[in-house]
Amino acid sequence: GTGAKAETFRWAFQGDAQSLDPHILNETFTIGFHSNIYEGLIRRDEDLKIQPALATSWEMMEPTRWRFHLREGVTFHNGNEFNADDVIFSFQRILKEGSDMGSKLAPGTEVVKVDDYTVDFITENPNPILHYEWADVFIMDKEWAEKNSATQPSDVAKGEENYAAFNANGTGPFKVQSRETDVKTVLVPNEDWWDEPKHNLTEVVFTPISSDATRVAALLSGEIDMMYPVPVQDLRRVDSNAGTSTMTGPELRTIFLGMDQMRDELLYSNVEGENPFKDQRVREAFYRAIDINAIKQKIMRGQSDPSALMISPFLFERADEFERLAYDPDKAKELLAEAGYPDGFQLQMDCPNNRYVNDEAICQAVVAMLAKVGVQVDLNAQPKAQYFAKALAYDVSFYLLGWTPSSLDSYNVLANLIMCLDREKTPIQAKFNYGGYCNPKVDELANEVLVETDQEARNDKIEEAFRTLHEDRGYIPLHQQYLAWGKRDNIDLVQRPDNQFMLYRVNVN
Amino acid sequence: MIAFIVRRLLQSLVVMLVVALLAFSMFRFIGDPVNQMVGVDTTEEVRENLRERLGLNDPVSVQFGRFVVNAAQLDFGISYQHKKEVSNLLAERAPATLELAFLSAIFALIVGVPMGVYTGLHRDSWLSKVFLTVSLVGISLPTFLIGILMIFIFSVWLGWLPSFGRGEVVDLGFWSTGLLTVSGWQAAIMPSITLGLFQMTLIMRLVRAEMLEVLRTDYVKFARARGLPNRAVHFGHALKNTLVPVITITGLQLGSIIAFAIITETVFQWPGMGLMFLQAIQTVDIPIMAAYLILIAFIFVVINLIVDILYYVVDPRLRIDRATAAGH
Amino acid sequence: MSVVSSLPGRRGADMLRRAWDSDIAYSFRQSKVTMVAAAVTLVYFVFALFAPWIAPHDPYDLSSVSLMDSFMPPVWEEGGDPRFLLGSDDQGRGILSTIIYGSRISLAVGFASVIFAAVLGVTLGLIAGYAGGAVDAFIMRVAEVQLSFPAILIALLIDGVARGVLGNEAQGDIAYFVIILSIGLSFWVQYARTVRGSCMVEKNKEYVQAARVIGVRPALVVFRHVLPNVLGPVLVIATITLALAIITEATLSFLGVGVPPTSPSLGTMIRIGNDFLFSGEWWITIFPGVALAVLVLAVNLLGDWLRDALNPKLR
Amino acid sequence: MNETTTFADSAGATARPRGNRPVLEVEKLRVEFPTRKGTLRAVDDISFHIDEGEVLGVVGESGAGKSMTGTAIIGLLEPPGRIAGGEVRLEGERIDNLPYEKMRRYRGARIGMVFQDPLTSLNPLYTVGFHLTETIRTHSDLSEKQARQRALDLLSEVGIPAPERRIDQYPHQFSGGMRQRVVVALALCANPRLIIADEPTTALDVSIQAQIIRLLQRLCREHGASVMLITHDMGVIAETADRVAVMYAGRIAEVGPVQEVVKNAQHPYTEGLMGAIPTIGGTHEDLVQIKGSMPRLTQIPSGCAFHPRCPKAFDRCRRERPELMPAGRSEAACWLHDPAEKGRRRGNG
Amino acid sequence: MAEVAAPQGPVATGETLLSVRDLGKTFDVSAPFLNRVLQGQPRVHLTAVDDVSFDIPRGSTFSLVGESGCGKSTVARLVVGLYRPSQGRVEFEGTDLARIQTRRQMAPLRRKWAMIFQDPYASLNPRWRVADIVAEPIRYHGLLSGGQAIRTRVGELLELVGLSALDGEKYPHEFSGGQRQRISIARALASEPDFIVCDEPTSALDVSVQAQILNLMKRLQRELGLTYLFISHDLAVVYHISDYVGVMYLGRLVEWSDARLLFSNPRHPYTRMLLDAIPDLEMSGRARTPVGGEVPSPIAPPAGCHFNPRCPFADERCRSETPMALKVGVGEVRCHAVEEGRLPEPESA
Ligand SMILES: Nc1ncnc2c1ncn2[C@@H]1O[C@H](COP(=O)(O)OP(=O)(O)OP(=O)(O)O)[C@@H](O)[C@H]1O
Ligand SMILES: Nc1ncnc2c1ncn2[C@@H]1O[C@H](COP(=O)(O)OP(=O)(O)OP(=O)(O)O)[C@@H](O)[C@H]1O
Ligand SMILES: [Mg+2]
Ligand SMILES: [Mg+2]
Repeated sequence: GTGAKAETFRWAFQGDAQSLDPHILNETFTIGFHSNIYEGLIRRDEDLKIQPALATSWEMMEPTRWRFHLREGVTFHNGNEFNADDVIFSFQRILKEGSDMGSKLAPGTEVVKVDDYTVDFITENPNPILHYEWADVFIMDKEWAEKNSATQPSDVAKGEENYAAFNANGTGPFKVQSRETDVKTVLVPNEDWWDEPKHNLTEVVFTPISSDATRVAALLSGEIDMMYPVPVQDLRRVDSNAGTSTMTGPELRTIFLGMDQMRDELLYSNVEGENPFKDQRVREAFYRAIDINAIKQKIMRGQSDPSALMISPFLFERADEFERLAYDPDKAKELLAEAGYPDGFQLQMDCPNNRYVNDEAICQAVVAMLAKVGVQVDLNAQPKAQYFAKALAYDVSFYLLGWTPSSLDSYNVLANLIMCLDREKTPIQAKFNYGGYCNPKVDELANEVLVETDQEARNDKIEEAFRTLHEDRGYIPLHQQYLAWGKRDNIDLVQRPDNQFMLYRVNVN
Repeated sequence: MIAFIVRRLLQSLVVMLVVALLAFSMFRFIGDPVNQMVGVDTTEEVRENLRERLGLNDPVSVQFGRFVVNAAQLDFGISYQHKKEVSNLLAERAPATLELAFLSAIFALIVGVPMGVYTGLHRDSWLSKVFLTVSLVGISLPTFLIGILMIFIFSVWLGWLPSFGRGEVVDLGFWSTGLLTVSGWQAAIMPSITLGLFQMTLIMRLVRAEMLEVLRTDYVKFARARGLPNRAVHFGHALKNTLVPVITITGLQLGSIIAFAIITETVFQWPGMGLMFLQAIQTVDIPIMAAYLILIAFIFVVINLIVDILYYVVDPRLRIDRATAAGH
Repeated sequence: MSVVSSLPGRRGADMLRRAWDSDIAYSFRQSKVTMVAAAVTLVYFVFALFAPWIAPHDPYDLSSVSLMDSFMPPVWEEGGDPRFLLGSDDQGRGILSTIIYGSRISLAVGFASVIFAAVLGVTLGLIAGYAGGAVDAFIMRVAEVQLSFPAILIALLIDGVARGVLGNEAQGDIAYFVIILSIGLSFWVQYARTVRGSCMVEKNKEYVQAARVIGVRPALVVFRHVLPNVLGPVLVIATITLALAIITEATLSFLGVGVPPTSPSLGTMIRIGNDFLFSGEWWITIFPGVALAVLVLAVNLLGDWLRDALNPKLR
Repeated sequence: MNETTTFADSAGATARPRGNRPVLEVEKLRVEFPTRKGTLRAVDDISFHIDEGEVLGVVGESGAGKSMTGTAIIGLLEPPGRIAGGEVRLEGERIDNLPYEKMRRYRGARIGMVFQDPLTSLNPLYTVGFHLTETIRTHSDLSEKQARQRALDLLSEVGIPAPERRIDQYPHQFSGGMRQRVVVALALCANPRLIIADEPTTALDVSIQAQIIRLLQRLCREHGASVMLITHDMGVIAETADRVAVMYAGRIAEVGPVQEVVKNAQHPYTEGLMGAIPTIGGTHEDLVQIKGSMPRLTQIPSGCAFHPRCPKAFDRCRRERPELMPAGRSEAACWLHDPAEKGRRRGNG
Repeated sequence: MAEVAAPQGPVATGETLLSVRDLGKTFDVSAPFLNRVLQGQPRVHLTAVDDVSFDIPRGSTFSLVGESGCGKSTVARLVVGLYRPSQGRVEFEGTDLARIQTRRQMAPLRRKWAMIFQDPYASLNPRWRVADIVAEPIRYHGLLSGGQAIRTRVGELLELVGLSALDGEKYPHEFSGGQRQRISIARALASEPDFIVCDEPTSALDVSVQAQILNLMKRLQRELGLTYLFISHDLAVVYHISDYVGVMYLGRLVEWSDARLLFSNPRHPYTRMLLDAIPDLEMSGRARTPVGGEVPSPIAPPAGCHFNPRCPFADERCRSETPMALKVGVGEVRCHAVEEGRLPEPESA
């Protein structure tokens, strides 16, 4: 098309943003969707570098005090001025009932207004990466929220809808023009955006299409301009189709298998009186039973990078020092025999079936591979909502999970997945360590990583922590899946490895 | 007539109450509703508090009463998943489903009835055999397979029709219709055919069977013996008499159409209630399931009422024992 | 002939001949389509019953399945592997073997639910039809409630309820019972209505009154006299609902609420294969789809024929 | 409720307008049904005629082929049944091979038919008036209004009280006898030359039966129509018919003036039949009993179909099939009446 | 006329086997509750049988005649205990059936009677072998034990009714209507009853077959000393088989008497009308007075004598006062005109 005319951009994803309330759910797509409407103090560019957004600059005044200078002259979509009150309000709001963003602010952190455009954050402990995750802490308009009684992300007991869940009022490059949950959301450019728009769109129509085949068909038939994810098996098809092409690249997410190592007896297994996963040999046997290359070749069709680490090599520069244990079913059998399970045993595996690329197929393959070393696995593949409900109740024995450190830093991995699970603490320590892997040495290292400001020393500590985990076979990392976006050839866009979609960088040619 | 309608209404009320009881039991006894509302790390105290506030500690009968009263006011609570009022969700989605169901039913009728009449009248012609065979295939192919194949052929291969969604929708206040735009009609073609195919074959076979039956009756023979032209015999006498069971079955089938819409909506990403219901099942979103249950029952009851009244209109004998009519 | 028939040895042969001469057998022999349908159905049955001996592989034996064998095209296509006649699926299971095992599940679930529905429906129908009055009204009201929820919806609901009640256990063996229960529950009304109708006709027939004059107990009258005479339509419904049940199971599996993917039924296979339609691995979905359609078609054809053959009015 | 007087005059009427020209001639009519066990011959080479203004009674046991004969004449045989041979002539015009449309125009207009069951002969969804006007307008070009007037006239003619009120009622609002009157009215709508009445009274009560028979008799006389009256009630025939044809297993066993057939049966079957009918005032002795029952059409015996049951059967009966031959004042299909046979037997005896 | 010589035969000699006293049966045919409430409709009762009394002496045949719906079958069912009487009582061999409460107590009585039905096609269970059908009463009442004994007995029974013992192996559909009726009779005889209720056993049969069945029944009565309650609407059949005849009209037994007497000298105008309506095979040319009208609805029968609207002799009293049974000879008649003697004598047939 030519530049001057109205450019409508239609795109699809497999689901909808669950809500328009920016604090209600810490989920990649929802946040990514919000990031086109709302903004945080900082933002990430296409290489995930931190850029100033609603804050123009910041500095660490003391190890426990950070100062943020806010951008002046920014207005919300409804015309209200943006200022320090909104920042304080938003950071308070993420700690309230119903918010999923509470972990973005360390406990005990105080938010202090210095002046209308300056805010200080006073933390209990030093934190060199305090703001790394704040690209996802979106700033809401305090007045607007108060006026519409949306000062809290949700209050189930009240039995009322949350206004902010269906209406949005951000400072971002796009405004919500209309929205029907799960059906269609129409965005229009925010003419008063503070930044220079780098797009030529006049309207954005978003449609969730959950069926993979339908979504692909819609792209192929030209009904939509862009969509993701493209099922790996359809990449070739989309590429070979005239007028459409794919964009792929490794994602930051690491897919891995977890094992319950905290209970004395597994919840779902025929082994009584003991927990086989407490034995490092069993964990290693599992590790070695899995043919990651077969998974890459057959299930991922090459669209994955097998990983020895629980973090993407992009995010940890010394990742190449690690190597996966080789696929060795015979060794696995030996190990099992040594551990006292010469005939294997039975257990149940929990697996989401609509969360990650080919998640269910991977699990099925894992089940088949384990069968070859004598371990019989009952697969319980379920939709993500059920899966996460179950996993978060720590009601799993063996499971598949994926993790993207939202701060793009190893500490996030350590803190969420690898440190000892402590459910007594608020917030829960290592909340997503569903299997309860625990090695005090790692905890110690992680705590040091948090406050270590010297990059090299910090990396050493991280390396040691990961090494310990690796030796313990605490997790079985599988791979980093690839992003797979499909688009029409006349669309110009940038793909970020964290799978967030920046509408303000889209151009229709 | 009044007594008849009143009786029907009373029966409908009983049906609705039973369904409400089912829905309520689902609501109340499947899992702990509180668990669905709060996070895992919520303390017991907060839960108890919530329980009290939600009235979950009242006697079950009181709760049921409240449930019915609320349901009667279209208040089904808040969806666990969408955190939105279920009635609003359903209201948003209902037009899509109802339009789809309506189009499918129309399709099924205007294609099914003539085909049924034809095959009934020309029992042994080759075209009848073709119709019958095709109709059997129609019954034997699962809806989802038909949908997938249609998308494959008409959207992907030929690129004639959109593969998903409702096209452009015009908002008429409480109702959003796709029937006022070209793209809306285009989008509706494949889903309504997919959905209506099964019912169409059913109706066709029903009409055929009824025609064969009626053509055998004495009054048709007598009509022929009086020298009436074929047109009058076939359409005036035979077809009209087949209408009674056809109306009944079609009415009942409308309910099925709405239920089968779940599959069609999934395949075509049609933004209707069925799609939402399926998602609700997967996420055990009880309020939506319960409300959908009640809604479907309500639609069924209304259709039944209409069918009964139509029955009344068509058949002067006022025979109301539908059970026997629907028996074959 | 009757003299001969009293000899026990010849009696079987005699019955066979009578069966062969009967109207039903005749109309069966007249209809080629029906014979083909019966043959096809029989083949499915044999396959289902003897799957372990017939299928080239056991797709449920995961230790024999290798991921590296996945996505093999059918033998006649380039790159086909003779071990996998019809190709293999995304997990390396042979399509042919999986179809054979899948039909077994489809048929088993179909039969179990039809039997469940028939027993329930016939019993309730007989009670309603014979007792009449309030009992009848009550059962028929219940049927009406039931009718407002078509099969697929009931199945989904029960599945949803089962998920809620049983948690994720519903995925395991219980999944089969849930499916059978839900499909069965949604079909009983047809039986009940038909049987009730026939029962009300039959119970006023004079042979029933003759039994009552003798003093035979009502339960016995129903069981010995009425029941055998209402079984004709029941058989027809059973055949038709068998086809429906198979489709319903496939649909549920397609919607992802059916049997678990590790022991796939035809519907699950189609769902899995559906993802590979565009990428060219058509055999994963097309063969099971064809297998399902052919099975259902054959059963439907049988049902169709049976309906006509048992309908005296059409003779 | 004043029919009593209306019909009082019709009782006992014997004189009928008689022409010599046959209205209906049936010659060697044969009706067949192809079945799995071979072709079944429901009507086997039967010939008879009906004169102008004449009432021909057709009697016979169930399955003898009476209805098939009637249905074949009016051209309403249902497939797979078909006319396999012979001719049907209506007032000299051959009608068994007419194209459908032409024959359709004759039905109702030139041949009317009345079926057995008045309960099912009328479409329950239409009013009686609709039935009548529909038929009237099919066969004439009267306006809707005129047709309705004619319908009203017809209704009162068949003795329906208050036709103005009744005409817009539905069949289920009529009693059995009333309905049969309507059916008769419908058959007479277009003044057909021939009425085929297939057991018009069997479903009715005795008292109503008498009324309907009389009505039919009177109307046909007034309209100058001939009647083929099918029944298995010998009494009805005796009261109504001029001549009677006795059918057995698809053939006519005997045909003749009604008095003759009843009182002086020539065919052993007719004889047996007459003896089997209990009569009031007769003795309490056992009835005459023909052994066995009529054969199924698939197993018709060779020769005379009646021979296995016939007390007088002799060799020839088993071998050769007798055609109708003069016997007394009637005709009978029985070798006993073959002159040659008579001579031979006399000679033998 | 009343002083006809007392008829000889069973009446004089036999004791009373069945005695029916003031028997009544009403059915509730009200509209559903809601209709009654909303439309102010009253409860509606249909009196199917009203105040019927008669006795049947052992070894004789008592017949009930009347038009459709007059309550004949209802009487039959009351007698065999299929219905409970609304009023009055049925005494069988002196035992009041109403006193019997349990099935167990009833059982020994039940084997003493049996019933034969009208429709030979519906009265035999099509899924049972003939032998099983006939053996059902034997098995149920435990009359014989051992398969062989039962088989032998069934064979005897089948031969008794003129079938072959080997026919037991067959299914009912392999038999003709007359043969089926024989099977019904065999079943009825299986429990060696004294009393058989026959509800129109021949009305679905052809005359020649009817004659066979009637002859068979009479033979069995002679040989086994059976007592029959015989129901029919065919007066000739009734005349032929009965010792006593009762005429029913709208639930009431309007007249009953010795059979010959009733037919030669009918008292009640309805009886006369029925006799008049019978088509006359003798063709005596007798002028008959056809009675118009149809049977009124039993739900709202006319007041007084139910027959008054159709009766040429009805007067004010007939329209208001229910006539009482009047003893005439051996029988009874319910007619004011007979009581008052204002009825013209019928011309004798
Ligand atoms: N559709 C058919 N197929 C085969 N045979 C038939 C068919 N219709 C009638 N018949 C046979 O034709 C024969 C003559 O039948 P028809 O109806 O004329 O007898 P009918 O004398 O009228 O008997 P009824 O007194 O019972 O009416 C019967 O034996 C019947 O079995
Ligand atoms: N179970 C019942 N419920 C209601 N009404 C009944 C019932 N049985 C019989 N009747 C009615 O009682 C009356 C007498 O019926 P019954 O069957 O005794 O008549 P019938 O003389 O035997 O007639 P038919 O000659 O037709 O057999 C009829 O009006 C009938 O409608
Ligand atoms: Mg006939
Ligand atoms: Mg009766």
